[in-house]
Amino acid sequence: MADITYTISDLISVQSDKKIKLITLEGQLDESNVDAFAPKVYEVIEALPENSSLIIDFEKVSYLNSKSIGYISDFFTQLQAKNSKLILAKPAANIRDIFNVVGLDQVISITQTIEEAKSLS
Amino acid sequence: MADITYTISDLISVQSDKKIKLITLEGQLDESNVDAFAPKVYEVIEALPENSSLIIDFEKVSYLNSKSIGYISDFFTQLQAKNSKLILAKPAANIRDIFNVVGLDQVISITQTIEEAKSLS
Amino acid sequence: MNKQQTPNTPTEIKIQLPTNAYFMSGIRDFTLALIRNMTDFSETWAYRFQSVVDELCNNAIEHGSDKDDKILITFLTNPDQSIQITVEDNGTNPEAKTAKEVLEVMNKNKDKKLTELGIRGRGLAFIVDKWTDKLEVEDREGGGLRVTVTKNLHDPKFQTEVNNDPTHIILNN
Amino acid sequence: MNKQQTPNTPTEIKIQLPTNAYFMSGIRDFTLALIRNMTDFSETWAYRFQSVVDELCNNAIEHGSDKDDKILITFLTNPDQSIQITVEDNGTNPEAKTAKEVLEVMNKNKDKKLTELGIRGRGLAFIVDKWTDKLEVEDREGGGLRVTVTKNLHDPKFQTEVNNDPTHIILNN
Ligand SMILES: Nc1ncnc2c1ncn2[C@@H]1O[C@H](COP(=O)(O)OP(=O)(O)O)[C@@H](O)[C@H]1O
Ligand SMILES: Nc1ncnc2c1ncn2[C@@H]1O[C@H](COP(=O)(O)OP(=O)(O)O)[C@@H](O)[C@H]1O
Repeated sequence: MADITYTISDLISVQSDKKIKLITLEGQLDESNVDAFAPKVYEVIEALPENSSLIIDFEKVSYLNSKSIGYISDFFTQLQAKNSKLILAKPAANIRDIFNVVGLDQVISITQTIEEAKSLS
Repeated sequence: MADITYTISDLISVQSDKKIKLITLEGQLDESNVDAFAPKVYEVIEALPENSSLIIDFEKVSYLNSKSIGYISDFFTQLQAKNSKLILAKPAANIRDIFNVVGLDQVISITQTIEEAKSLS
Repeated sequence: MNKQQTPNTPTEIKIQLPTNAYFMSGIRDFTLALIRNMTDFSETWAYRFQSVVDELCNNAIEHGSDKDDKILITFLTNPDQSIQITVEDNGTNPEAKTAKEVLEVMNKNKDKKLTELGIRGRGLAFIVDKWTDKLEVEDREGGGLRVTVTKNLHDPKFQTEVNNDPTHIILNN
Repeated sequence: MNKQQTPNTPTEIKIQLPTNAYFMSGIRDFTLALIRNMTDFSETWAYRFQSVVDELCNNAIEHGSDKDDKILITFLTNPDQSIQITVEDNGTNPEAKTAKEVLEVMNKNKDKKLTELGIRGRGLAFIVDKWTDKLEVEDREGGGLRVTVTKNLHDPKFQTEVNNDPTHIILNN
């Protein structure tokens, strides 16, 4: 089974009224674990107030499958409905390649750094 | 095919008359490459004067097979015939495990650091 | 051909796997090592094939098979020319589709925008099809599907990123 | 058993491989991932099986096979209990030995000191035999050898290092 570990933290925002959550991932997201993982993100999204941002740090993700892309795209839709943003930060070259081939980069912000992600929040 | 890269350098010895060669390895040694690699070490051994030392740095070796153990044991025999020493430095846990199971640690010096290897030279 | 040399004839590797997504991380690792080690495809393509194999196997396991079944993966490499990957299932899943139906679903999904799809439906249309030159879906005689994908090394799409991977240096001094 | 869950029934994976040492780095990666992902064996044992599989396959390729032949590797895991690995060759190498001869060579080598052996002869006696609980060598009906090794999870030798690998944490918060 593929392993995925995640850490959820709050980022300090310059605009004091804006909530920024950061989810840092490490491992692989595949058919064996993504359905167990996704609800954790939905919980975070649910608890967020309107006008928030969710940054997901992909730096230590070495694989993700098409269903994970489906979930990410759904996270985006759910956040949009809350006037909130989704930013995908620091994907490695192979992960970025997957984001691009499915066209995720056309719809969702992808950044090289967490700072950049914060500035888009 | 497994990849192995190596670098050969000279170490400064406290005893000025003693030659210490260091071979730093990176990669895997298996059936697909060890027969091509071993002659490079034999060349180094051949060129060494009596009373020298050869340190092989295994830190970045992630795999080696039983034939590689055969060669290492033969390097040891050839160096002994020249009153010279062989020291195996910095093996990772899995490589150290292989050295131990075949009994290499009973015969050849294995060290945690290059400094320690030099002090045994 | 010596047993230590780069194979210069077509070589075939077959893997028979229980229908459990649990094993796919091992298959992905194997695929990565295989492409890196036995073909001239670049690192980028090694990762892409990892995705292609994972998507095809997950489909065969999830859509094509019952829970205690097996699937068969075949890698066929033509050095300097192409790699072909075939994934076969037995169609033991009561809801398994025919080749024609699968191709229809895929073609329909191809026309959709990313956010028009739900969680599913991106594997074939958005990944497998885009990263291969040829995609064939056939009904197997005994039941189930055979999905075969081929990628040519000397494809125009590929030329832009031929082997610029600097980590594969062998026996350099 | 759900298709995403840890298999709790015996599972079998078969890999058919051309007789070329070139592919073994991929098989080693696969073995490592397999042991890590589908068994309760520790990281130490994952690496040990990597060696066991590599040595058995190299023997089948080099000693048991001609150059354009295939070998068959079978992994059989009994969750929480054991792993069994079988490597079969067709004995197409003109100098291929019988099961009896191989066991004789191995037992002779076992009694030798490390430096009494040449470059070769350590695979079975010094690695495979020491890292498995059971080693069987049989002549196959159609020619060639079948070498089967078994390692039990609940072996006294193993107890000292049960799963202390901290990197395998799943979904922790
Ligand atoms: N091996 C297969 N056997 C039966 N049906 C399949 C197979 N592969 C794909 N399909 C069908 O084709 C559809 C599209 O597959 P895909 O694009 O990979 O998306 P997903 O698997 O996420 O649904 C699947 O939903 C399934 O109905
Ligand atoms: N699959 C096989 N087919 C034929 N002979 C074999 C096979 N495996 C091992 N042998 C014989 O047993 C001997 C001992 O094998 P091993 O201990 O692995 O050492 P090595 O392969 O380094 O010689 C080999 O030299 C070979 O003669």
